[in-house]
Amino acid sequence: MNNPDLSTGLGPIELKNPVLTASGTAGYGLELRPFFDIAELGGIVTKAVTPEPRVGNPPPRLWETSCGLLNSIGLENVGLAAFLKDILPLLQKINTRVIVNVAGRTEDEYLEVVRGLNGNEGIAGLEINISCPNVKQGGIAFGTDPVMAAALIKKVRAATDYPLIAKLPPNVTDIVIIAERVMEAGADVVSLINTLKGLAVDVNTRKPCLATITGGLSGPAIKPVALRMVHEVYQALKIPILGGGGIMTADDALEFIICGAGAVSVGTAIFRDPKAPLNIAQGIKSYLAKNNIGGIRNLIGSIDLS
Amino acid sequence: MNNPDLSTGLGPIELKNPVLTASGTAGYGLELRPFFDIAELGGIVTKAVTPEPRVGNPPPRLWETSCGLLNSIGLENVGLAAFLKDILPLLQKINTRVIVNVAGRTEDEYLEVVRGLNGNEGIAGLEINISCPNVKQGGIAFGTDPVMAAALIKKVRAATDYPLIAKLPPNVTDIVIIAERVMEAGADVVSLINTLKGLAVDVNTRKPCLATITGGLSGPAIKPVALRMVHEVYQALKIPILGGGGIMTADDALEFIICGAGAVSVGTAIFRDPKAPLNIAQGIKSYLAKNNIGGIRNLIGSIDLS
Amino acid sequence: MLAEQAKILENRDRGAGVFLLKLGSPLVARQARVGQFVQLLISENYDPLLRRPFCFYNIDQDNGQIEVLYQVVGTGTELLSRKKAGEKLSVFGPLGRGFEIEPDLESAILIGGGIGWAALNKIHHKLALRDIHYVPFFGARDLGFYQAIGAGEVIPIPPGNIATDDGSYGYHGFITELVEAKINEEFHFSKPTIFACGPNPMLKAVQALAGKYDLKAQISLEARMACGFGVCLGCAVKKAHGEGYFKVCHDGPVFNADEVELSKI
Amino acid sequence: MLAEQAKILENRDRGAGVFLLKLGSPLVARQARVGQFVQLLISENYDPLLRRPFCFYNIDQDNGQIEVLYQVVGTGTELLSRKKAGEKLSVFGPLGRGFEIEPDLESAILIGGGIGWAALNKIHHKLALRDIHYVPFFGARDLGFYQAIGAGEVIPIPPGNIATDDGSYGYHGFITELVEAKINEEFHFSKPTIFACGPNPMLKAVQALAGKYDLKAQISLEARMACGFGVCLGCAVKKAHGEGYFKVCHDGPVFNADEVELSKI
Ligand SMILES: Cc1cc2nc3c(=O)[nH]c(=O)nc-3n(C[C@H](O)[C@H](O)[C@H](O)COP(=O)(O)OP(=O)(O)OC[C@H]3O[C@@H](n4cnc5c(N)ncnc54)[C@H](O)[C@@H]3O)c2cc1C
Ligand SMILES: Cc1cc2nc3c(=O)[nH]c(=O)nc-3n(C[C@H](O)[C@H](O)[C@H](O)COP(=O)(O)OP(=O)(O)OC[C@H]3O[C@@H](n4cnc5c(N)ncnc54)[C@H](O)[C@@H]3O)c2cc1C
Ligand SMILES: Cc1cc2nc3c(=O)[nH]c(=O)nc-3n(C[C@H](O)[C@H](O)[C@H](O)COP(=O)(O)O)c2cc1C
Ligand SMILES: Cc1cc2nc3c(=O)[nH]c(=O)nc-3n(C[C@H](O)[C@H](O)[C@H](O)COP(=O)(O)O)c2cc1C
Ligand code: FES
Ligand code: FES
Repeated sequence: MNNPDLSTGLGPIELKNPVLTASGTAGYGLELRPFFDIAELGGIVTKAVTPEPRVGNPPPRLWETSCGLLNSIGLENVGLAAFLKDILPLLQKINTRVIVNVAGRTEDEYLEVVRGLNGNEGIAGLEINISCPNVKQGGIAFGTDPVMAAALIKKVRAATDYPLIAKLPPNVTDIVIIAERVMEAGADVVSLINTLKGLAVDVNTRKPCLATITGGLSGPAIKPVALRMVHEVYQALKIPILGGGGIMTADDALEFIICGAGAVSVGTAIFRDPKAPLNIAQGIKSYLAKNNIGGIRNLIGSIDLS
Repeated sequence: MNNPDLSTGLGPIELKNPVLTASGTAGYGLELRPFFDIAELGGIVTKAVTPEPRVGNPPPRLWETSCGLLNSIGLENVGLAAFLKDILPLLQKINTRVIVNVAGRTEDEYLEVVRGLNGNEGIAGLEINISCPNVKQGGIAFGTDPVMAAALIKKVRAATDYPLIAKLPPNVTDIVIIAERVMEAGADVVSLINTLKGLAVDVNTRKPCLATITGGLSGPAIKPVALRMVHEVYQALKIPILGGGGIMTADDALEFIICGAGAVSVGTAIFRDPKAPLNIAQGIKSYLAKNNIGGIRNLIGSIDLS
Repeated sequence: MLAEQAKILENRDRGAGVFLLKLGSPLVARQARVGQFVQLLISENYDPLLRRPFCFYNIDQDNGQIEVLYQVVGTGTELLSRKKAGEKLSVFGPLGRGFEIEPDLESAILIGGGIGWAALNKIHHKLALRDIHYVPFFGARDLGFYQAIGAGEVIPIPPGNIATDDGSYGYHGFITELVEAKINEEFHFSKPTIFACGPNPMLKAVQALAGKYDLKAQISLEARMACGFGVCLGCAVKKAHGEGYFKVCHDGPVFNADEVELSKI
Repeated sequence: MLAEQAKILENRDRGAGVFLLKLGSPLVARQARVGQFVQLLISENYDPLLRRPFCFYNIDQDNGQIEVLYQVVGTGTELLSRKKAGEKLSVFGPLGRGFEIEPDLESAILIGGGIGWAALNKIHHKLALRDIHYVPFFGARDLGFYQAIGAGEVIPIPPGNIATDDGSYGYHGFITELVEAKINEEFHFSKPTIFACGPNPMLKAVQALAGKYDLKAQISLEARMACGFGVCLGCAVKKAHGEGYFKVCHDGPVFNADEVELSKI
């Protein structure tokens, strides 16, 4: 198979290949241009956008753990107005899918961002971040309670025609129920997983290593948990899934796709190597060619449970 | 401080030092005798004991992940009768605390083990494993539902006078509620955390890497999550906690103690180095001496949140 | 069974991804027996997290040295291959139950497949020097790998007893086919004991052979391991008789062929 | 800003836990400027997971080489110290905003604290050759560390401008105390620009000095970093004026002393 078909889809969103950047790990995507042509990616998921600009959390915001990274950025971003004025026009010129990550402290804040984004060209979908562990109000509360999560998604659904990706929190007892509820409420896709809530302590000062005490754990450490959740949700619901969490290599991405992800998001890997998303896309292509698999769609959810 | 006081306690259980072996990672403790005098440890938590012998899960049972280990042993053990006859007599001769890990498929199975253990010398407490992710029935279901967890602990409490440690599952939305309920139901201590539920896939065969598909993730990868849960439970409830998950060094153990653990359990580290629990106990002593801290009790929950 | 900081004396690239590691590890060497293994701690950090098991390719008790012949297959062996003489390595061992060579052994067949030869090398040397009917066999994927393993280097293996998967050297096909032919030709008067180590499909064929000709066979197994000394219960292999599982690290790695069920490991 | 597989030309132990790493990295060297930094990928596995930031101790554009002077403080630097000449290392850079040496600079003070000298070494060489009133200062914990850093090796620093925490060499006390004395003595007619790099408490003292004597000061900061190129928003340092945070990797690491709030970093 010389030219396997990398194209894939996440519900209504068509993608030229299954590799996206994860929200908050590649800025607005534009920052990767010095390293490669970002039109080579399936898409870009932007840093979270909130109604007003946010300065984010006090430092320290980062702590490295074994094969993992704890972060507590606190949704620092330029705000809706600046996103529309300064950033979206640049993204519109690039031939790749742009998915805007939306966050807020209250339902109204989510809705304000969604309405502000409405009617703009060049937005392939919205990723509704109901799972950020680093914001005091809102954020995680919406995601961990299936009822609240569904209520929010329902309102967002009513407010926009963009395809909706609900980004769920992994810090829950039953990810399947939440996934089911947000799909019933009108989401087209679920995004799994956001960071695991974690903590580290400096034993010399006895202080937490992050100013906000706890933070979100990403990187290879969390991959087994992320894969398990993608697998559980796919087996139970067979819905479109944007999978991610600890993807560093093409093989990692393939694990997610085999478990049922229609596309994958690459985050922390970018910090080791800004070209990681491109290398992963190319690696997936080689795998398909080597194994004589016609296209990525043949692989999605093809786990052999016999 | 030349001779800091390492003695500590977990509710009613007095310990000469805060380092225990984690259940299922040191057999019945006896297996460590070739490497050091296990009377040097705070205690031994045995492999799970079930009413009847169990052969465990089919292989493969192990898979290594980034800084982590997925296992699916399936509570293989010799069963209650053989434990009482062959193993407990040997443990009774050793001058350290023996905590018996108890598991079952049903409430009745737990109670059968607990009753069978009653009245025996040399048992310092029971660790009720309501969190094993590798057993189809029972196990995890008891742990993730606060009501079921409490009901089980209540019955166990009524059936025995041994101090009770409830070992909770980390795969939950709110660990504090479960901890609170099991304490109300009569537990003396909570043990945090058991393994995170995870999955890995072989991209060449597209099969799960474990025969049981999912397994339990242990090792340094999970330490930030474990610390976060110990911290949450301690801050909310100030109850006795046996902390663990990814402890490899004395500093790791100290992080748990500073977050509120009265003692720690060391598991996966033993696979790299059978002497790890001893080295950790000695490292804690050096830390206390170096920092001029009188004893381990001064450190428990001493995290500086200012 | 103990852990010792060994000194790397040599870590030689033998080609085809095979390396020969020589370690100064006097305490382990003193206790080591043929067919047992060691667990090497390859990284001081936690990726890879676990030790990696390797059997004794050679044991030199007089000089306190052990040798490991290994093939680079993944992260751990790749890292190991980059270590240099002079560096230290934590060796944990000797572990498990090795080969049993009975004093009254009359005849023997050795069957090594690929890197599995590592487990047999020392036995090959021992048996070749004994006054018994002894025939070694070796199979590999190709000539290059055969040379890298060096199975017949010190004490030759008859060229007719060598098979390669691609026919680039010796017989073109499975080594067990060659063995069966030889059993039919040569072993009319004695029942040889088989000693075998190699990939699982080969060991299954050995089981079948041993069954068919009613021969004793000792086979050395591999399994994913965590602890290597029987506490994690991870390295399970199904018992052929009765319920339950052996632990490869503790009950093996060498088993009698009829003790274990190799369909799933 | 690019990633390049560099070749380790030398990784020399200078004592006191300090090492000098020389890399063949022509593409990075070509773009590098004083005060910028690189991110080194120390492990091919994921522990440590992130690259580690180091500034340019030396830049040799003609020979396509860069040098990094580093101190072993943890896992990453410990691993780095064990790398040997001939091995490869992924270098990502040059990153950030370096020092600005204005063409009409009249007088300058250099203040290096400990390993922070690494960021200043190249500027020391440049300024010493210019026809301006230029005074370098260096503080370290003790004589051994002073020697390991080699601050005054190629172009000497007056012994009176050196301080150690334990008094084992030069002035016994903080380097900024020496600086203040010199400002009072020597700089009556010109306002020197300060260039400084060192531990946070030292930089705070430099901020205070610069404020008190109304001097321009460029200070090079450190922060925990993940990406090093502005996408993770992790390396925040509070803005002195207005709300919000600069990113040390992108807006710095060199800042004007009055731009940033160092109380928390
Ligand atoms: C008792 C015993 C003795 C052994 N003796 C030798 C020896 O003398 N020489 C030698 O080269 N190898 C030997 N092995 C195999 C060796 O341990 C593995 O090749 C090694 O652990 C792979 O590590 P890695 O990190 O490079 O591979 P990984 O990256 O962990 O895996 C790469 C591939 O190797 C397979 N693999 C990894 N570990 C094992 C294992 N323990 N058993 C079976 N397959 C595995 C994986 O499934 C995967 O396909 C032995 C194994 C055992 C159990
Ligand atoms: C822009 C910049 C330039 C630097 N230039 C140099 C240099 O030229 N020479 C040099 O020796 N060091 C330099 N550093 C510091 C160097 O990056 C750290 O010492 C190194 O990352 C530590 O890695 P480690 O794995 O050994 O330590 P770890 O095990 O990660 O940590 C050990 C200790 O070092 C501290 N530490 C770790 N990383 C940083 C960091 N990025 N900033 C501040 N403290 C840290 C930790 O808090 C901890 O106390 C620079 C840092 C930055 C941000
Ligand atoms: C520094 C950092 C910032 C992040 N910011 C966001 C964010 O703004 N919105 C969001 O939905 N997820 C955010 N995430 C989560 C990532 O998008 C991703 O879900 C998570 O990191 C797991 O993937 P990874 O292991 O590949 O990084 C952030 C992650 C990191 C590490
Ligand atoms: C191989 C293995 C077997 C285990 N068996 C049990 C068990 O029987 N009962 C139990 O409560 N926990 C069991 N555990 C969980 C450990 O006791 C411990 O809670 C967990 O591994 C986290 O600690 P660690 O990271 O130090 O290993 C097992 C863990 C491993 C790795
Ligand atoms: S590897 Fe742990 S029991 Fe065999
Ligand atoms: S390190 Fe990522 S923004 Fe500075």
